[in-house]
Amino acid sequence: MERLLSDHLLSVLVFLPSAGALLLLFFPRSAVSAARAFAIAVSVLELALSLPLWTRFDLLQQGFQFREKIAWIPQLGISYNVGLDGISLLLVLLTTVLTPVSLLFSYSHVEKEVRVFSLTFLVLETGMLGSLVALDLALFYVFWEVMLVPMYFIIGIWGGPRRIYASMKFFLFTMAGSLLMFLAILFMAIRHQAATGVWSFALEDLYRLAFTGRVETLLFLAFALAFAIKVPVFPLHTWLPDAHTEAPTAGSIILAGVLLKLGVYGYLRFALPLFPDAATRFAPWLGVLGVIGVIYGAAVAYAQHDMKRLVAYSSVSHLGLVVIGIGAFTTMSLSGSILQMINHGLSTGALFLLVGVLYERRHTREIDAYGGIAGIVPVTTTLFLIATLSSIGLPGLNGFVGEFLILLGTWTSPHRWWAAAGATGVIFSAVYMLTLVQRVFWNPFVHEENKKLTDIRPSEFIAAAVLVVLMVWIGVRPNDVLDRIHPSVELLQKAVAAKLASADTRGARP
Amino acid sequence: MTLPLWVLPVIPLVGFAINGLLGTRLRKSFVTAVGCGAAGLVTLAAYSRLIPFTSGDHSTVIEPVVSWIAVGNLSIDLSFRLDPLSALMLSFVTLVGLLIHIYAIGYMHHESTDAGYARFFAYLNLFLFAMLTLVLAESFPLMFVGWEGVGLCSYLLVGYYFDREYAAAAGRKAFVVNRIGDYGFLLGMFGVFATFGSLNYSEVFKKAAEQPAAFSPALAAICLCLFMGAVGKSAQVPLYVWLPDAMAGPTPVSALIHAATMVTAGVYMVTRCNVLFRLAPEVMLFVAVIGCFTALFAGTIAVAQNDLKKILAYSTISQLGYMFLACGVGAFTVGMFHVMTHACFKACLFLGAGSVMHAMSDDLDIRHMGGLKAKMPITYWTFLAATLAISGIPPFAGFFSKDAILASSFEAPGLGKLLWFVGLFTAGLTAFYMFRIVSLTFFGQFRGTKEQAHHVHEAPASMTMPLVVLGLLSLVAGWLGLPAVFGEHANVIEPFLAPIISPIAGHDAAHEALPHATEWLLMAVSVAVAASGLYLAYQWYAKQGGRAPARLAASFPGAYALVADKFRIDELYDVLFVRPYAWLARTLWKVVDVLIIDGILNASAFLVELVGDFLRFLQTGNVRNYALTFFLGLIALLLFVVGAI
Amino acid sequence: MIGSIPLSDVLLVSGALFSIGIAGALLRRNAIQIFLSIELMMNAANLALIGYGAALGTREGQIIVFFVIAIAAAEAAVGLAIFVALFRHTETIDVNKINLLKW
Amino acid sequence: MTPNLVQFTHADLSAIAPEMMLALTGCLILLIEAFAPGLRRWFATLALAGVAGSLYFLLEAPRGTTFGGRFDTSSLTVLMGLFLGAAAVLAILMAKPYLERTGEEKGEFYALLLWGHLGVSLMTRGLDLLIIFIGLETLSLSFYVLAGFFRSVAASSEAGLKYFLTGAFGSAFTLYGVALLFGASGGTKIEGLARPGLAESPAVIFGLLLLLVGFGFKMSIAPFHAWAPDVYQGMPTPAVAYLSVAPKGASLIALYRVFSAAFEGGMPDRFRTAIIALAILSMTLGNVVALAQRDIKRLLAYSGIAQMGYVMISLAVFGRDALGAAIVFFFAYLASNAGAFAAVAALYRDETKPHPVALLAGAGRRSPFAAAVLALCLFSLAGIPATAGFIGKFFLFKAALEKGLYALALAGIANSLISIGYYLKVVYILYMREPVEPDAPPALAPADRFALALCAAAILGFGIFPSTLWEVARRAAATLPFAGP
Amino acid sequence: MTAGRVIFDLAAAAAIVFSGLMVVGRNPVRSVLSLVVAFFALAVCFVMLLAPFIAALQVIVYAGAILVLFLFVLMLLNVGREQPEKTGRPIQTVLGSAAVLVFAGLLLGMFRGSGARVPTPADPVAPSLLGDPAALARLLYSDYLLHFEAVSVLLLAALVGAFVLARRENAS
Repeated sequence: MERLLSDHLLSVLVFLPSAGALLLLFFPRSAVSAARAFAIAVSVLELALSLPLWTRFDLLQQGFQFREKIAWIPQLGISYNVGLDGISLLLVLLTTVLTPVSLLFSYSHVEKEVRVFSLTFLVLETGMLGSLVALDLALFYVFWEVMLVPMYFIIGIWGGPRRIYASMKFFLFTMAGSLLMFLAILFMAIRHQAATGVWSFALEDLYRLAFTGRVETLLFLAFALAFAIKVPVFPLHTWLPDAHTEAPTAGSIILAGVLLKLGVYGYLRFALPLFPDAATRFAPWLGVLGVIGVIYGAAVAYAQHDMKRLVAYSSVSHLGLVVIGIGAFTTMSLSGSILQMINHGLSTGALFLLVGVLYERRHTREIDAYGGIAGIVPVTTTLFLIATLSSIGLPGLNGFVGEFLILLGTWTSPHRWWAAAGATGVIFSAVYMLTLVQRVFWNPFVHEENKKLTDIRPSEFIAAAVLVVLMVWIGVRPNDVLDRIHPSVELLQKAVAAKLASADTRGARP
Repeated sequence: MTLPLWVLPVIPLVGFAINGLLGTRLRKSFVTAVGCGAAGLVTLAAYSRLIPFTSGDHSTVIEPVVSWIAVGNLSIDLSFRLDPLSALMLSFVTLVGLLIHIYAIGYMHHESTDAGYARFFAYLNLFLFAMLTLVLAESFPLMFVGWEGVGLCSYLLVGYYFDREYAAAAGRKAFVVNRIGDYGFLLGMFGVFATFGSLNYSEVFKKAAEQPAAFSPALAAICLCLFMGAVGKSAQVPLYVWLPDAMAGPTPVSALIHAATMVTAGVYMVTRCNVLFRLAPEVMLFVAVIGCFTALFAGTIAVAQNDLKKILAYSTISQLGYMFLACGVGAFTVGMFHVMTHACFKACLFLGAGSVMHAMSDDLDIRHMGGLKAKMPITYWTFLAATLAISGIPPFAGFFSKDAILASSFEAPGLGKLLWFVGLFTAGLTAFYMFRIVSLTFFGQFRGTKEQAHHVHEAPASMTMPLVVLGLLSLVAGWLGLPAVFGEHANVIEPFLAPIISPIAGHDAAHEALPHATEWLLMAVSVAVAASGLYLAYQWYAKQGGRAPARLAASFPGAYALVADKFRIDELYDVLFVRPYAWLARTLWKVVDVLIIDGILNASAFLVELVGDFLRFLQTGNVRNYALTFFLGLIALLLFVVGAI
Repeated sequence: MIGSIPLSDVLLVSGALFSIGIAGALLRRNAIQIFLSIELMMNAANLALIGYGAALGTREGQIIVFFVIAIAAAEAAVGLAIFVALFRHTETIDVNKINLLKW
Repeated sequence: MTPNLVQFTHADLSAIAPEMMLALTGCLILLIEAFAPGLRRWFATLALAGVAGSLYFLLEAPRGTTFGGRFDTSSLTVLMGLFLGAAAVLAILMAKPYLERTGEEKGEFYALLLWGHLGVSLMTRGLDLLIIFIGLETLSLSFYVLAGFFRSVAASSEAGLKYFLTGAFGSAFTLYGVALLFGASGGTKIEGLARPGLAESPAVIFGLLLLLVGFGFKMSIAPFHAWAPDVYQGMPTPAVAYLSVAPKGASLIALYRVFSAAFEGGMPDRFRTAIIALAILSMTLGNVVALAQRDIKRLLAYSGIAQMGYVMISLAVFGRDALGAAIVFFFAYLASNAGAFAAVAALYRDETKPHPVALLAGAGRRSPFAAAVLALCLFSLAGIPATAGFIGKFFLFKAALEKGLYALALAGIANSLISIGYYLKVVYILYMREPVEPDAPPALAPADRFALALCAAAILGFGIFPSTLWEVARRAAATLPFAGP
Repeated sequence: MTAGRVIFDLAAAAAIVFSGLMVVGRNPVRSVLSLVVAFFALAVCFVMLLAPFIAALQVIVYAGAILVLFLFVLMLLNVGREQPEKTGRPIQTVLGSAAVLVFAGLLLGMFRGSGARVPTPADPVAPSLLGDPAALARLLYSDYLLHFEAVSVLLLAALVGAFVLARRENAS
């Protein structure tokens, strides 16, 4: 047991939820609360088990840690190859935090097919964690796609009125991107075999491959498209508002909190280091799309009259900023982007959660159905306000640090104007978020039916409070997080620079 | 043993935490104790540092606490700085803050529920925390923490009556407009970092001062950006529009945040960065012009308003304009001096207004008041003192600071004389509209309803005590900065603040002081202008009951309406920005998202389905057709493969 | 050359018969006639097999034809049984009218 | 000179024992049907035993060719035998409760299924075009009858007619192809085609194309697919489950055998292009039309057409790894497609009526196990990772890319995306639409449950641990001669 | 021009003509009868091609048994003349005919070209012995034993199948 936890911690983390899901299969259908409690217990256990990752993570070691490698399809050199660096560490922890939060929130709100819901959620967690720790491209792809199915069900079964359209759109959009990536992965492995005579899908082996200009461009685009859809980057974002809006609250939390991050993560982990040359050439596009995302997302968010849709578009805007930071590719902007992913997960997760609190009571997400309810639900209001402030980057909370690093880092890159344009998000985010707060919580109390609203319940409160505490913590002590990000970012930059340099000396550029 | 500086912001933060987290369950008295206790404690703590500091050599103290953000070559520490500038700010922020906390006990007592009361004090404490952070910060980002923090508190407190739509909207407006300024501030910070490689004041200013030539090209843009932040925070044209609306908040808030402290943060920041600004003379000129124009513009508007707090708000904007004028002409210390005096008299005015409002059952229309002098003597006398101070009547505080500003502009090269003249005119306006308030409020007959008349009474002690203190300060605060004509060492504040204007290599700071005669003359002129403004207002409003101005307004209806409508700037912004943005947002959503992107996607999905639906009917059910397709397929294959042989 | 008959002539006849069979299968509407045409196609193949066998000097061609005839007989039995079974439902074996299953 | 009249060695006997086992079991069932109809409920068991016995004999049979080089027992045939046997087992398992429900539990069904299975088995094992043709005809005749097995149902009879007419039409072409190849090579043995230069002969090309078309018909590759939807719809579901899987695999093996003999020097470009065109047409047509289907069995038929398009990728690449990939794909397809049909058989109450997809609404709650397996099968057919279907496509696309057939791979990818549209539509109806039929479906029979569980286990098992299957398939594929890898 | 050649040509011509009649005729009975004639003609061709045994089979099994079965079923079902197509949908006819012409062109072109070439046999059977039934039988039970057994299953399946489909329901 101890060996299992010390040497195979990642595997335990990845597969524990699935094991839990498997056990849930044997719960009788009527054992609703048992299933709920069990799922929460599993996710909390998962969280507890993931904490050693944070403490045992070696800050001085730049590469991957907690490695495990077992042959899987040996004929093709595909292996179960997992590891963790600073970038994935944080996202893994974000996942293990947000999953119990979502389940906890759902405790009192999901009534339909509770067992299946819990089961799907746990499978989803496996998918997310797996994609985050996979260091083998085939393995990554498997986990990456496995995530889709549970999320499809979560949106489709427990979602809102337009859930069918939304779930289908979500699935098709994501699939469209990842299928091309699938071909690209295969192609690279084949190239590796042709070059070395050995089959391998291992990331570290494929890093060493060099492609000529056009091939690299195509491969890069295949990868980038998959990730851009997931992020989502304008104009590939339209699945997101639908999916976020129609998903049940817990689904929205996970979607916004983790799934979107996987796009950025994938880009950092795969697209960028594998094809640094193409990535460098396309970085301007990335930056421009990021800028468009920031401004466009904010503008469209302002036009929404559905709370969840508004928050969803705010994600487009926020993720746009993250994309800018990656496009700029400075140490600061990269670190900021990674941090901002976590921040966005926390703040948007909290926003969705709190919108969910209202939705579950009033069964409408229309902003105009509310108004002036701050006096009725003061605690919810306060939490929502804090999440809002985190989202709009108020210093002292987490959002600011990320934004500041991204923008400052971008400013110091050659693309100064991205920062200038991206920083307008500071204004626009305040516009739409505060308008939302005003129209929902403030303003005169008009709708009598809101009198019956009850304030946040303990289970919901705990879920939200966890997020708020983390927001404050990161806002006050960002270095705790940044120290873990920083070495990995530097390593990434070094690797990219080295590959670019070798490509230059070889004259591989067309 | 001296108290570390970081303790200062932490004290109110603790107060905030207690009241904020537990406030709803605490009794009002406990909330009061925590809220005011924190304010008192922080004032004590601040003076425990200030007194040794002012009596010592007042050299800059920097106290780093802990690293906050460290990535790559960026390293931001949580470190605090005590130098004359922050000391000055500290002195009145804590003091005025304390007074207003005390005032709020009385003011807020029946204004709100228990929960609201706790919330109010929690926010006030949070504000103190943010303001102290802003003032004591040693780096731009940390200052930004405070900067945004005070903005947040302003937002929260303006929207304190959240169930009133205008209050909620005003809070949002305040925040958003501030954010526009903050955008500039952020870019300015980025520029600073890109240029100097650091965001710490000491490093940045040292580098700038030592190698001005190396950095000055970038500085114009940087300073412009930073100034944009200041414009937002200190409500200058064109970003002043939030401040009048912000009067929707409780009056103590208006006094503390929107008059005495927060709004002066912009001036503080510009002064703080004086090294940078001085290296960008064009921006300095811009600052001066903006300040001067704002002073005049807001003063003009104030003349035609009837809402007591609104007038005071425009007056605040106008006074802030003076401060920027001072900064713009290079008289940073003078600007800061005015910040300080203004804090005293404007806080006093607002609190007086609050007292009146209290008595008038929240009616703020000065046309409904009148003759309150008798019923509210303390309020009257303190209000009068502050009015005289703001009008620039010697020996009240405002006279010295304002006169110093005018003098500085007068001696400034270039546009200096013009700026002086406009400033002078504005001073007259100020005196006029301020005494218009006094006349309409305290003199003459009561014009309100019977109930109001019955209700009018002097405020409780907790409210009058701060009034008295501030009224006194309005009188004496200016004596710290007597003009040079009163003697070589009459001016205490100038030499105290002098170290913050650090010398720049290659720039000689010394300039010829004005001849005493000129100075006397200028003083006389400004006093005369102020006095005539006072007199006119007294005559028109107190003596003649407002007939003359009404006639005047009637003879220029268009102009009057324009001024009374605040030049319809809000409406202009609405047409120029707010509506187009809303339209754009809707259009982007409905057209780009729904119509174009989703349209293309849904259409292609639909097209595929359509093709499927069409092809479906090729499956006719007639087996002959099946045989035929089979055979045609075979023929195609044959033609392709065999035909080629 | 089989005796005096050139193989190509045999094959041409076979090809012609095969094509005629296809034409019948495609153009007739009566299931039985369609099936007759298919039988003709098989016979065309038989002719080709016989011709090839003779030309190759092997009996294998005939053996194949032997099997094909057996298969054709079996097919005929099943096919006609199917027609009968269907006729009980539809009262017709005009394939134009048999289109319950479509789209 | 005079050969012994009957040359029947022990090796021959062992080699053909599996087929004999099937034939005899069929006969036994018929005898019981005739003389002891009371024992009907044991038919399925008996049939299963027959299949099991045949598999046993197949595994035990000595490797090598028999019957004078006309019959093959190699790792390829054994692997395909397992594949076919599994299909038969699944069909029999689902047939029992199905026939009981419909009151058509007759011995003939099992007998014909077993004999059809025998025919398919001959197709995979024959090294002689005539054997393959006879196998094909045995299969066809049995399934013509099975298609029209519900004589009381017009649709079933119509399916029988359509299958028969198109099938006979197709067979005639196959036969003509056999004749041409016989003439050109001088014999019926496939190895006879492996003469240098023979593949350039127009008659051989003609014959090969006719075979391609004939077997393509059995595989329901567009444009030779038109029979499939109608027949699947009218045919008893268990028979469809078999027909939609086993003969397709056997046809591919037969094609591979013929091509690998004929194209020793590699497949001619024109030929390859033609196959690519077929592959793309099949995928696209199948998927696009499947989107418009309202009947689950027709939908699965079109899905099958599309899936065979993917299989054609293997033929276009034409190599050892490609064949291995196709075999892996077929195993995956077996589990997913047969599983889907098993679930369909279990989820619909009235077998004699059409099977509109809409009737599945709410099945996720009414009949969770069958619905879950159906969903899993559909995800596998869609090629979602961690299912067998993904592994199948993985190897196929890998083969295509290795060969440099990028356009084909891209077409495959685009089609996968389209296919998700209709697979998900079914899943959506299963789980997310309110039921139209409030009453509960028949309880899941143990045999159905077992069949479904088998399929699910296979889908996940192959999906998660594919390496053994891949290794075996690759070794099996190596028994055919190929010019390249 | 030998006698054999003449007979073959005449028989072939007859086969083609009667096949054509079979296809053209609307009356199914007449079609069957035309085909019987065509099959007889083919049998003659088989004889000319040195396959007398197969010719006999052709006459007995095909023309005799199978086509009579057809006739029998025709009578049973009482199928009348095919009615001319009511709806003017000539697409099947037009496309079908055109396709057949193309196909015939390709096939016959191939046969006229190099398609009729066969490999030189290693040890060809003497033409006179080609049709020897005893030799055929021996071949059938040696090299083609497997086929023979397979076909037996096929026939069994067909038998059972025909029985399953065509028998009357005993109960209803």
